[in-house]
Amino acid sequence: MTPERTRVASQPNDTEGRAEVASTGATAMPLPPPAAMRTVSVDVHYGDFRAVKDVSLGFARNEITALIGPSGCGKSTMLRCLNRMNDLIPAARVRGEVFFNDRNIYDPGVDPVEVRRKVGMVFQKPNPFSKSIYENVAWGAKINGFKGSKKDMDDLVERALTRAALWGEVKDKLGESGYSLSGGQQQRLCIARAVAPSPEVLLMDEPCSALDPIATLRIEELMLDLKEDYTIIIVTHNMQQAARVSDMTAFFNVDLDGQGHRTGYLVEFSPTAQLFTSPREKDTEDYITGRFG
Amino acid sequence: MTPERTRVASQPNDTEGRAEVASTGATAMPLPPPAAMRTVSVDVHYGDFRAVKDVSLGFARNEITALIGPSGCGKSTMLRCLNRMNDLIPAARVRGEVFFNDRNIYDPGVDPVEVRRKVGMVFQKPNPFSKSIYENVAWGAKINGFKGSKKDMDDLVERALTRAALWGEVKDKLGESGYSLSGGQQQRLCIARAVAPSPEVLLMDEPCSALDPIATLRIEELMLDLKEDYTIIIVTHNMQQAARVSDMTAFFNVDLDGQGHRTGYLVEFSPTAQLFTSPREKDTEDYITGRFG
Amino acid sequence: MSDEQVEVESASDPLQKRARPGEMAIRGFLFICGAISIAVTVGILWELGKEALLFFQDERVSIADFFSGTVWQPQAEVFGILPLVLGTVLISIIALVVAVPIGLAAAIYLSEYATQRVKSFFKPVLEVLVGIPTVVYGFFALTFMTPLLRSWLGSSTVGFFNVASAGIVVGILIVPLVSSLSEDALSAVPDSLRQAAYGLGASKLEVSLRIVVPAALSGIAAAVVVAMSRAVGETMVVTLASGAAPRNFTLGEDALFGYILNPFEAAQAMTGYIVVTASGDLSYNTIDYNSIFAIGLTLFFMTLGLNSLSRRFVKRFRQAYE
Amino acid sequence: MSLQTTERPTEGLFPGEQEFQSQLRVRRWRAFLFQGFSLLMLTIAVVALATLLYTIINDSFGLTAVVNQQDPEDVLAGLGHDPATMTMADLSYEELVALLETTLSSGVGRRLEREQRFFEDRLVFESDEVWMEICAESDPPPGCTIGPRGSASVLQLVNERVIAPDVIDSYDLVPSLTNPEAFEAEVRQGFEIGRYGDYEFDQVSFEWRAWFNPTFLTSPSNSSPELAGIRTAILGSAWLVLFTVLFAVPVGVGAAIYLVEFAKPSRLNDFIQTNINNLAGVPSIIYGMLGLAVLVRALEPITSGSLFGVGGSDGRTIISAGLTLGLLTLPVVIISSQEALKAVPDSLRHAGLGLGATRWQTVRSQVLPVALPGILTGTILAVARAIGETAPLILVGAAGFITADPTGPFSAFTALPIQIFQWTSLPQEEFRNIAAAASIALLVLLLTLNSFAVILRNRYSRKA
Amino acid sequence: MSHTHDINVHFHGELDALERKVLGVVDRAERMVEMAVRSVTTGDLDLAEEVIGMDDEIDRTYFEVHQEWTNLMARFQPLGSDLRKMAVLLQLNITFERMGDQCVNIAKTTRFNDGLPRVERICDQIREMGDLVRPMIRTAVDAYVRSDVDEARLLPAMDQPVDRLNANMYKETVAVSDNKLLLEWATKMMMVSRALERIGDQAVDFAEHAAYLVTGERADFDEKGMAPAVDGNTD
Amino acid sequence: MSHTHDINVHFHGELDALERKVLGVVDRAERMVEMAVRSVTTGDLDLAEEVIGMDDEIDRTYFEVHQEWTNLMARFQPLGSDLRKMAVLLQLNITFERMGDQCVNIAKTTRFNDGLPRVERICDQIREMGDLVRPMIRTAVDAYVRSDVDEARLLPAMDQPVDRLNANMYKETVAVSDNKLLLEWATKMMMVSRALERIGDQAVDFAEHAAYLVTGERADFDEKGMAPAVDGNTD
Repeated sequence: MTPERTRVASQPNDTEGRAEVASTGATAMPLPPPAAMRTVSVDVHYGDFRAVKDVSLGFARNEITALIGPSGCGKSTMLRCLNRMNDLIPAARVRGEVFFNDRNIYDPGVDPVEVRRKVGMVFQKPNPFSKSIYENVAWGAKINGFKGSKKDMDDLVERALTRAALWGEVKDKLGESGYSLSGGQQQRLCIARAVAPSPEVLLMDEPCSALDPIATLRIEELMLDLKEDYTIIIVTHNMQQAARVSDMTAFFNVDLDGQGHRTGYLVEFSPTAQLFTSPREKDTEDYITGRFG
Repeated sequence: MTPERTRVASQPNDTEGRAEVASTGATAMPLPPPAAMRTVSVDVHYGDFRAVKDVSLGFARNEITALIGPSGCGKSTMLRCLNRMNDLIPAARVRGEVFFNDRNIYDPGVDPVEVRRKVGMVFQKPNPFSKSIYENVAWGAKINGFKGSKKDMDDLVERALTRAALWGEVKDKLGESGYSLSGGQQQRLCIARAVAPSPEVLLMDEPCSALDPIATLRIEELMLDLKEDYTIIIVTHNMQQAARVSDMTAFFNVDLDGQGHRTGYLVEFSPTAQLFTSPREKDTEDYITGRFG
Repeated sequence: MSDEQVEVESASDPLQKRARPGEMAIRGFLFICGAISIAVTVGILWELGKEALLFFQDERVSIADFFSGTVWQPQAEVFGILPLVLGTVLISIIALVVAVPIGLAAAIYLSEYATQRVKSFFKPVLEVLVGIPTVVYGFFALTFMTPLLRSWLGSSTVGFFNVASAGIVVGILIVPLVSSLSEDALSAVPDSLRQAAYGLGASKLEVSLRIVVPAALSGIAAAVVVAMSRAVGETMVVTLASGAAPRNFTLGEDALFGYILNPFEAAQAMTGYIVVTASGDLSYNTIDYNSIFAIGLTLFFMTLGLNSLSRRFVKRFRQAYE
Repeated sequence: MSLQTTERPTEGLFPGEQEFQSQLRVRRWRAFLFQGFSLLMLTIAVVALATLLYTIINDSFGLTAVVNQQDPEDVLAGLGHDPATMTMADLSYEELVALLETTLSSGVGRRLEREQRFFEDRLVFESDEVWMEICAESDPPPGCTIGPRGSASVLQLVNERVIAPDVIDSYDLVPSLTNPEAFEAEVRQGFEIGRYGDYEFDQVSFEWRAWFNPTFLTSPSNSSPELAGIRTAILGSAWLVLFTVLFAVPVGVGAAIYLVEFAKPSRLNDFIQTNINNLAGVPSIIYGMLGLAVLVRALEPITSGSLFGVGGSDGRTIISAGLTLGLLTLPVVIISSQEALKAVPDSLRHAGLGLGATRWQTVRSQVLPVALPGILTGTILAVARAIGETAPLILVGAAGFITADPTGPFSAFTALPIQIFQWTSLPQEEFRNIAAAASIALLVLLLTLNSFAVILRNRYSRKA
Repeated sequence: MSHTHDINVHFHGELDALERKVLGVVDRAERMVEMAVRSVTTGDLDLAEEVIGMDDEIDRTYFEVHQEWTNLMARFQPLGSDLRKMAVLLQLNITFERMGDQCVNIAKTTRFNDGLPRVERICDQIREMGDLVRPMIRTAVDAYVRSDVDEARLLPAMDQPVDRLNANMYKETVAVSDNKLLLEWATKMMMVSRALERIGDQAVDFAEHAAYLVTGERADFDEKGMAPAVDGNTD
Repeated sequence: MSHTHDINVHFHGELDALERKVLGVVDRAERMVEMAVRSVTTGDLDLAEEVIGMDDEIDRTYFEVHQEWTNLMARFQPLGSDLRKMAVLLQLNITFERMGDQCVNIAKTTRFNDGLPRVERICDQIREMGDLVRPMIRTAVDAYVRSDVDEARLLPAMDQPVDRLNANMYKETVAVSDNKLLLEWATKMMMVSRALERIGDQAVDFAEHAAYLVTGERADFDEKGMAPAVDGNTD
């Protein structure tokens, strides 16, 4: 795997020139930062039907990668492959390889619990634990065998909350329930919680879809801050959001077969500005300009 | 009440020049179409606290008026005042006047049932009845004393579904449950249902917030079609949506008092293009440019 | 030293699978807890089946006569279960006639009309009704309902032990069941449907009866069936109020409405027979002892059928809204 | 009246304004009627409850027609006191014991003394030699070791044995208050037709009696309704609940956790789930039969305690009955715990697992604390239901009349509902009264438990 | 999903209307070029006033377009090719407004030259420039409307004779310097030539934008190979 | 909520960076004006080449700005004053790129005039124009940066002497027509004068945009009242 490959969104089924364009793009660009995660020909099946087909993507370290596309295109499914949250859905099976620091996380020897420790996740709706704000942040570290003193834990909690731009708002009420916060604050608490056990990658599944525009902007700003330390992969159905925050954008589309099953596939994986101003693929262009259906 | 007044968003509490600007705007503009509905100094109280204060707005016939603002600003509450849906919340009280064709719908002699027939509503989440598609559309007409034949009802259903740009997609499965449709189709079914009893005004409460971008665009296009026949008032927390579809936009803001109670008030009521390019009020400017908090 | 080794190892493959013995042990314990329920069912089927088999193996009993016989006289060694079934069914039907309209209307009132304050008064009352032990209802049937019926309709028409009194009281007993399950079903109908209907200009009645009730219909049906199953299995009221004599009859000879279906005469129900038989001095391995298991098995399958039916309704209801 | 409206394309198909208004009036009237109907139905349900409580309370208090063996006034007068200024309770301890000494046969007297002595320093009925002898036996009666009776106990004995009231008829609470004369007339009429046997009307005194009273709660059962109490039954019920809870709660909650948190959809797990749903609908009497066949009969060596060298002769013991109720409660506990666990949003589990927690860590730290109030509520309600169960206890052989308090898991037992059932099925009117009084005791107990559960649930649902 | 529906009908309708409005200005500008050249070469003062009057309308349209552009941008926030088209439309709007201004300059020259003698050779040359420039505008608009890169690539070549004629004007002017009046007229006509050359350049610019719209990447015709034949054409 | 936080920090950061980039071009353009005028008035060929070289950089920046503008537009979809600022930035980008081109034209004139005789009076006049024009650019930029409408309104008045000097160039040119070489030089210098006058106009344009940015409404200085003193300045 050369570094160039990490930016290549190749679709073996469709070789008319997409791979060519992609690799041209890669050589024209400066060398990308090393990929923190990458997927190689990932398929996801739900029961008998294929929900996502043949996705190869590279997620560069300290960049934000956005996955966008119409509903049913498998972008969320894809995201959940990256920390084996799909294991929780009994019918879901993942084929292909997902590398985290060059280790395939679907190897039989790999413990999904450990994967999730390294690859944190923030969910669609803010979901704080029904504990105090402090406990919310501390718990992740505790179960991961945090060995420091009470003072160390206090520091860790403060650091995580500061990182999530929430410390100032909650430092005087760490003992209150996480639910006492507003929606946007709750989501930032969830980010602090995800950050506390020091993951390397943060997955975010439509983290702002339950928030109002002001809280949304605040989370977006936070993501841009966080990418200094983390590799962030975000799913959003808000194109504008992807445009605003991400460095790279992957556009997924969906095929309907005769039985009404939807199969998502990767259409284009480009630097965000390029994808939203001059996308390589006609499907992308149609989607972002609303000529679609 | 002169026609000019319908465009005036005056706030008696704040007379430094807003009313002046508004009336200047009104005289500079061509005479607006007659208002289908207007509110005069409407206050809404929930229990002891005031949720919305002193809103005077005019909704011009065959135009789309959007109500926008941060969450808690009372835009939805305001919308529900317009067909007395607030009556269903026991603690809510409405003061001031709401005129529908120059009749105050809060007059003691007016039955809310009657108001709601004339002022239809489409809700945030698609909520088809658990009946067939046909029955969904026909039901509203039936309870409102529809007296045509079966053939007339068929025609009415077809007309309403056509009006909601859904006929082509469902004409072969009118007997199927409304739930068999996709989210976007369900919402169009709800629009067809709202349209069937021939209301004059359509209220839409964040009608696209549960839909994906494609379905959203389709509903927006539909609204633009519908305004030929209806006066449409839409609440949205998506500024872009307000910008895309509406002719006039009312921006609401919210004040917090010491006890954490929120009171919404009208900041600016302007033609949409003006509000989003050169708003009169600094608050509006701050909100639309994300300088807010 | 060893710590260091572990660290080196984990550094080389931080994602390596770890053994978690505590987790496995807990998992095993929890599974056993779940499996106990199977043991209970197996126990019920095995014991009831075994004793019932002994009963049917007795030369004095024939299966065909058991299920078709209209006379139950253990003393005379005549075992036809129909008189007991008749008692059970009569009581259950009367109970449903009482409980369904009251329970359903109460549920509609609570779910659609009642303000929060009214609700906070009525709901605990109904819950108290659920909590009252059936033996107290039995006492109530005997000391209030029967005298009331007798004073209204005359003690010549109404026997001291009678089906009607038992049925009505069983009905009262299952009212809260019907109303709370129906109310659950009605409340589960999303508020958005009501809003939609109001938004179209519907009155409260139209919203309730033409939108909410149809939408909750399968949930309501499930409630009714569950209530019926409860009535069938109800024991104490029946034992105390409807008498200890099976209503033996002969089809064609006995008057259908005057006797066979007469609600004002006594009729022992299946559960009543079991209790009465068991509370006497019961010696094991007699035909009496075995007969209660045969009846119990029949009762088990009757309620099982009803419960399965109700679950099917519930499933349909859930599919519509989840 | 109407809202002005503009022309619409569907004009002809909808009623005109006037027609619409008149239709509206009809619709409004119909809605009003239906609302009235449903409120009426709800009221009927409440009235039913009220009537039930009324019946019970009505039967628990009221006037009684009493015939005393000896009139207390005569007794007082016999002792040289003025009955107008004194009651029996004012008599001294010695006077009371003397009364017993004169009235009781020596056999009964000795038995009472062996149960508990009257005086610390002297014996009343027993001779010192015999007393020494019996106290030296390997199994001495309690009177040898425990202290003397108090005045309350002696007063009660005097009441029972000397005055020996016999309630020959009782009257309900409400007519007792509104029309006490009618009761007297009724009793008089009863004498005319010879309903009360040998008694004379002159002997009858009319007294208020609260059947539900402290003595009733603390006395053991008795074949005479005037003297019967429910102490044995209450203790029996308490023992039963103990075993029910010990069995049903850990197993039920464990099973619920397994099914909700760990079980992946498989044939086995689906079967377990269906099975539990079925068990919840099985009539309680079937559980009684299961208990009878398995616990009482098949496992007799264990449940009778003979395996451990204690207890009685057969398997009709507290532990059999307690476990039977446990089995009966199990599906209810499982299902309500499942509901409580399912009510915990999946997002919490995902959050826990997404942080790299194991399943059990997530369940223990995040899910269970949230579900606990719900689980407790469900469990309390299930246990309350078990307390009221009668039929299965009859099947596993609850004894109707025992006066000895239960001493352990292998004792024979009775329980409150059994007691009510027994008394209800007896013909004498006075047993009705004590059945009602016992019902009050049971209802108060259950109401306490239920309201505890309701409070728990309300606090929980307010937080959520 | 073999073919594509336009869900955003209303936006694309408004975008098209705006485009038509901008292109409408170009049509008018082309006519103005013809009229301005005719007025300055024939000394037709009425025609000149007409041209100057037309510019007011073009300016008004320019502001309208700018306003509508801002509104459309605020309301629909286009992406991809729509956004590129919007950017091009804004640039074109400026460019064509300036074309109109150039025509006004030419027409005003007619006014100042009134009463001065004329050199027919120079007039011919100006007319020739006008005839060369107008097809350039037409071609550039065509290339844009039809999104035809090849057509757009024709423009630099078409511009070469215009530049050559403009450079020639110095000589022609100096050639008549003996006659003060003629010289005054010729220096003015030099400005006319310069204005026409500038219009040609703007058409080339326009073509560049058209190419950008199609390929999504800027192709700068001037810099890549086809160097302008004559200097001084980069105003 | 008495004071306002900027939640959209990153967007406004990028918007500011883009603005700085555009304004940076203006600085360079101002220096180019000075250098170009010095080269053409002193005949300093090296300086002229330097100016011509500087334009490549300006052109590159121009394309970069255009690209970044499109990206910013696509990514942040600004509204209100942000959108107005974006529109102004795009127009300014075009305008200042053209200012650079004007300077190149001036510098190229140095090249063509090499070896020709010079009229010092005309050189003085050109220098005076340059000195007048540069503060205009500075003032306009200032008005824009400080969002100062009053300062922007100074511009039309500042432009008047420039226009007057430019109009005067005809007379100066005709005055030297006896000497063919001087005439050739003077006609070229007429183009320089024209270019400087054009730069002044562009500064006025710029000020207009600045006013627009502040008020949200277009104020067309040329049309409203303050009529230009001299004709022919609308190129």
